[in-house]
Amino acid sequence: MISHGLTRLSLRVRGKLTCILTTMTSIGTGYDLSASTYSPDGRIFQVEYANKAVENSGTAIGLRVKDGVVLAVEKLIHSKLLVPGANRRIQTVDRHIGMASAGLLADSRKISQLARDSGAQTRKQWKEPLTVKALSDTVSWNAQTYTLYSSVRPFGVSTIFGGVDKSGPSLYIVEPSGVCLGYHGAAVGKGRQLAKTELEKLKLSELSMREAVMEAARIIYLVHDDNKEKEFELEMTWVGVESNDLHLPVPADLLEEAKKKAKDALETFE
Amino acid sequence: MFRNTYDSDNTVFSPQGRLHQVEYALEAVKQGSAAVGLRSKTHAILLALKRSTGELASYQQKMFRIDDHVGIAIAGLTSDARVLSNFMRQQAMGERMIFNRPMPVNRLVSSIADKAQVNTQEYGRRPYGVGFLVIGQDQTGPHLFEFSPSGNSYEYYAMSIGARSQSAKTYLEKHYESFADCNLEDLIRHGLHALRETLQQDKELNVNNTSVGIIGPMGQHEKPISPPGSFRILEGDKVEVYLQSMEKKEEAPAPVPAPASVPDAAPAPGSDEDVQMSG
Amino acid sequence: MDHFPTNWGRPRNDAFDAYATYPIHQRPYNGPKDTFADGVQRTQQPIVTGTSVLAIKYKDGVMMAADNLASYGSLARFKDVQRLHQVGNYTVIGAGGDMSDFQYIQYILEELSIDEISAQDGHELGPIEIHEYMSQLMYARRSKMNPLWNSLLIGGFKDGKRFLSYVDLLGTTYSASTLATGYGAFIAQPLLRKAVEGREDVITEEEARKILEDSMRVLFYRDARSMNKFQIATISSAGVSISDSMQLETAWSFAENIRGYGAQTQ
Amino acid sequence: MNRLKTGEVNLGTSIMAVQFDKGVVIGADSRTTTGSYIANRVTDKLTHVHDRIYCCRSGSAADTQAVADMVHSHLQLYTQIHGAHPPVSSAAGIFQDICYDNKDALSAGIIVAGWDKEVGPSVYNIPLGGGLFRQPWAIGGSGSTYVYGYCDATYQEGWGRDETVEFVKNTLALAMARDGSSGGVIRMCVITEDGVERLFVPGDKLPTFWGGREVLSGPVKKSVEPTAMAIE
Amino acid sequence: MSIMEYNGGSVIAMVGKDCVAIASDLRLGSQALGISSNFQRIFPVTDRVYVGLPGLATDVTTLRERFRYRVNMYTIKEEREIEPETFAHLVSSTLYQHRFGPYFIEPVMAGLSKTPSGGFKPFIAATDLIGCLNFAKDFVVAGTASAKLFGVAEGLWEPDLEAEDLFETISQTLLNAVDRDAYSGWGAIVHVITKDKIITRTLKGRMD
Amino acid sequence: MIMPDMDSLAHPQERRFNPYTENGGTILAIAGADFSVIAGDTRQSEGYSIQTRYAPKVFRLTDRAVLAVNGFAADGNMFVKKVKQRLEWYHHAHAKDMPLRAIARLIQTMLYARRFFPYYVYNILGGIEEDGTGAVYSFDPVGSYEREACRAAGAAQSLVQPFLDNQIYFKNQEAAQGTSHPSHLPLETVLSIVIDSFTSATERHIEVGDGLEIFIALSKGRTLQGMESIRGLQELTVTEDGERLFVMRRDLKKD
Repeated sequence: MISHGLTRLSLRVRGKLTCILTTMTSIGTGYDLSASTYSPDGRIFQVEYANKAVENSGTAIGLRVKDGVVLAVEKLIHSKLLVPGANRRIQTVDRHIGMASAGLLADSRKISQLARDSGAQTRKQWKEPLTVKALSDTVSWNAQTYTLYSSVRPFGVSTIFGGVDKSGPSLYIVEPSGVCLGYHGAAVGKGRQLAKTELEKLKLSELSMREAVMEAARIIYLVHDDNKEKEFELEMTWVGVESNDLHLPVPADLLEEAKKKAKDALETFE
Repeated sequence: MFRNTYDSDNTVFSPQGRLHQVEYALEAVKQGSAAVGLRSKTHAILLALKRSTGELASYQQKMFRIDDHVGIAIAGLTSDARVLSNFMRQQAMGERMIFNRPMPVNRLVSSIADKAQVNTQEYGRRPYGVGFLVIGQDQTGPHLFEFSPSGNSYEYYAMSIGARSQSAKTYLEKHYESFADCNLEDLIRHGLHALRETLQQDKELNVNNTSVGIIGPMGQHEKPISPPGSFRILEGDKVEVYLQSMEKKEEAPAPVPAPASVPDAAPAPGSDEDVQMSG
Repeated sequence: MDHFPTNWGRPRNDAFDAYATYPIHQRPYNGPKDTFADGVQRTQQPIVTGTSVLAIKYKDGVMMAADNLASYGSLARFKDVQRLHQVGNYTVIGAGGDMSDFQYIQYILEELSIDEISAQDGHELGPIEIHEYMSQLMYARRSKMNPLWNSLLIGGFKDGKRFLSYVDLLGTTYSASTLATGYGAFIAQPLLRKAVEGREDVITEEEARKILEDSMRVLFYRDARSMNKFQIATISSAGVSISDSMQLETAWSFAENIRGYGAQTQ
Repeated sequence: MNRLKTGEVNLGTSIMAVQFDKGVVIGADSRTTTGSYIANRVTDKLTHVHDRIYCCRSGSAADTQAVADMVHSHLQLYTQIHGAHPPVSSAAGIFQDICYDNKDALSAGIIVAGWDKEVGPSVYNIPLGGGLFRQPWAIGGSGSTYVYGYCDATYQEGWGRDETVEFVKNTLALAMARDGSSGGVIRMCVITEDGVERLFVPGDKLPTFWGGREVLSGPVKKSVEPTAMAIE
Repeated sequence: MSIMEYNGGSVIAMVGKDCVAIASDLRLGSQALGISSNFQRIFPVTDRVYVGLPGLATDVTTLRERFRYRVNMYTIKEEREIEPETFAHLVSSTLYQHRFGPYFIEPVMAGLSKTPSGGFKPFIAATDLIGCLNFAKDFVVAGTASAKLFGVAEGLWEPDLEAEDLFETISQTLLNAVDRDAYSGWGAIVHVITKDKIITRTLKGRMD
Repeated sequence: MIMPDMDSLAHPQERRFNPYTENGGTILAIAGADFSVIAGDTRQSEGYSIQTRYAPKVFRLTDRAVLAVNGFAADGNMFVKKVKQRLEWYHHAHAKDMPLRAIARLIQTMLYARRFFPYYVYNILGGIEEDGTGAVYSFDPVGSYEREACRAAGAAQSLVQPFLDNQIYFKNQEAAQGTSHPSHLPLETVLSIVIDSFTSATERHIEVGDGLEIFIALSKGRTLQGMESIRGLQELTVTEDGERLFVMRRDLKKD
């Protein structure tokens, strides 16, 4: 079992991903057509390709702070006909746990289904709410199973699970490979590199949830690439003392305030 | 034999992280004739273009009633649509049986989206080859959703799917801000204008090739139905009055951009405006 | 249809019906067998039980009352059991009958609520939906001859509308402006009807509380399985609130000079 | 209510669990009967299901042993999955699940008690039928019906370990004295964060109360003043 | 099976304007088997009082004789004809004497009672098998078709019917009711009692 | 005085679970030449307890079919729900309402499917046939059915049915010389017979009363013919060009 993840661990993983990007030379050799096939140098390309699907998607971040967790996503708007506020990308797993994901949205719905089932199973078997750690473990087990067989493909999503349980605020990422690590600050999707750099600057364990909301908004606005990207919508939820330990959308007024501050910050940044 | 190495199977990611089989399924949707959906504060409507295979053939069915409060318009493989619409009917009736309420529209759409997702991930299946526009009314008002074979569903103010739907979308994007306060007649007129954009140059909308689906209070040209405001499909003569209300096209339509017939091996991600695979 | 003939249950003895000429339903059953199947009786009986629940409609919504006792036969075994249970933001369920079945019902409803919350789409289960769900559940279980041994009152307020209904172990349902389960149906219901019928839109919260308290007092006097410790739930536009346990003043002093059977002179 | 199958061994029993500030005290008599024959006079009815969680069993010996074994297995699994000790509430919940789901087949009345990190000491009662009730003190088994009044009159919140042990011992002795299906010795466990301490009271060292010198058996020494007849 | 259904049969009495009517079917059965289509269970008590005795046939005979005896004794002692009210109490007390081993009969009485002014007032009454009296102002019914008789009578009867109309009403009520009763039927007899005369008519009924 | 159920409350005891109960009430339907009337009272009771004064027993299925159910209320409600869902599927498949005689056969099939654990309900189906005639179908709990001109069922069946025999079928009545009894009665007469039947049943049966709901199905093109302003009448259909359906609500005695 993987212990509580640390930012340092995540850095190592990031380093590995960068390496993949630069050495994707086995394309077309036939070793990359199935999750059940290793390449001669011991890699499973289908999993790495699944990560590509994640990287094409809008950024999602999670902040584990002293009294709660804040999740935020950069929801790219592919059409102005979309109804704002609908089509949510952050989902609720249980009263006290939320998830934000980057990658194939349809796959993430299936992940959320798995997660909710896991919650129901925990309540039935142990008569207690599930912990974020146990949830992430279960989901990672499932995700890993989808990397074993040629009859399925890996999930094309990386998912951030955040919530408050008996061990306090808790934040995990489950990747397409099934890797599952705990974080203080998590980022997946297109802008994760920059987001991580920004997250690392913060003293997360000292922030309040309200402060975290401001920071999360700032980071999402920062990583969004205005030039290359379509419009986006900031979607944000939290769970912790501010929300009575329920996973809820950040109140509209606070969200607006955060957006405004983020935009202001962006101007000073540039 | 195949366009590239990664497109023969739905369980294979391409090196770019794309699922070609799913994208081809989206092409199947574009093979179908167009459907348009839009909504106001009070109504949600669908309009669809029916094709006929010849003089002697009847026109295809483009719309299905799911429940009193939900209807769909389809583009793509009709047989897939029948399977999915039947599933939707079961869901809707189950909800009425167990909770005595009309099923929330978003959940109904999600239920088929989740079903479609499975077909994009497991070997031995193919993704569904049909897209839906779903209109419905529930406790939270009228809604319009798009369902696509990728397993995604989105809520829109207005949307179009099927052949040459891009032209309709262009129209809708131009006018959608005014839809919210439209009465039913104006909403239908906008819908017809949008649908007209998808026609080939020598074709026109007429009572035979146009279907209109409505949810919301009775319009001024309608007769009362029971229960009031439930989903109804207007076809044939009943469409005439709305066709009459259409305004002449202002200008000769700009040559319709040739529909992106088939994607080349690796189009730039996101070039396909129809369906986003990722959020 | 089971398409695997191996699952159809072949006789253990190959000599018997070697050519499968017997109709399937007449062949001997060779599948796994529950040794104690004969001992399993699906038609159990209530063991730890709660008594009446009362509810009325009033001006602002619905009010419900139940005492805190769970009896074990005539033994007053558990004396701080809550028999009013909130479901979602608009509904309260009150239960009489078997308490273990009621706990199971609470568990089922909790799962249902979490499913509903997870959808996060602005749709919430109100009393009408929960009533329908409960009636389907209770009816399904009675149809399996394995009932949930309860009488339930479901009270709620949503979208400006009051709702009050009854569901029991047979799946029987009904709705009225005053309802009572168990003993209350005989003793309290007439009092409630007299106080409430035709005045549903006039009765204030204080008045409603008094009507229920008076009825609970009578039940305490006359129901041997009741207790003078109870809770009241109010469901109105302000939401659900379930009171702390409370006790009622009761009158006994009038009995001091009553002399009953016997030849005593004082 | 006779729910036993013919020939079944019965734990016609007195069992008890009481929580105090630092832990719980559980106790039981030691008599096992088949009909009126005492099949075992030194039974241990306090059953370990986890390091800090015990249960007291009443009802069918076979049923309750099987249930306790299943719960034990579940709790080991919990420890493996979560890398932490299970809360008492989970243990009680598993007992309830089994008792409730099989209520038609089982005759088991079980008290679960123990200590956990989240809530400290707790006592749960799972009577016939499979309901689950948390209580500060719980009694069970056939002997319990004779001592409800004693417990109601005696129990007070805020006791320490020694007072609680004394309470359990006295209650069980009283129950055993009046219930023919209970008797033998008193076994007790004190479960706290630090561990489980076993206590034992032999059958000849039980606390004694009014011994029951029957008025009719000896000569009446003093004439009793006639008192007013009780009014019905 | 109830002992009341052993022989079958039903009786009804109705009040009209200055008249009363009493009617019964004519079937005597042995459970489902029909025995007779001419079984009389209505008997005159005086010139203006009739009694119908639906129930167990053997008790019909016995009770009829008992009532005849007691009415005769009354007449001799009192030197006057028994009034219907008095007769009703006679019936009641006779039956209650056998409270714990009753006759299986539910008598129905109809008659005209004398008023102080010398006129006549319609009177009907019925009792259960242990003599609980029921005085009604409209109609009384008894026997195996009683539920049906109640239903039809409740629909057809109206106040102040003249003798002929009363005859039609009671006949329709009885015939339609016994047609839905397996234990009653096979023809009917109707007596309409007016101050001047008694009209007795025997009606044909379905024979199935 | 013995309180109901006092014995069983005194101590838990072994008793077999009985999955049925009876909830009282009565239903009735009469067919005319070009209309059909289906009625039921609204009291629901168990033993001597009135559970509610308003629990409908008569349900609209389509614009020309109305189903009345009586017996065990939980079974009745479930049965109606299932029939309605079957009709919904028919509508999906055929884009029209199921004809009355087909509904009748459907109900038979559904009832008989539960031959060995029956729905304990008596059904009466009323409405308009495809040929425009009024029709009544009556069912027993396990699906035996026939088309009739009139039928009563439920607690007060034995009170009402012989009355209907007399008033609808003219049983034991002879027509005047040279005339014959009409085979169908006018709507106005039928309605007054229905109301009389229920007031009579209310008078003499404790399980009948509180409220009366009368559904009136009219054949295509037929009007109420002067009965439009009758008290308590309400139209359920929204157009006048098809079959029309009305409901009429009346009070019955509540004692």
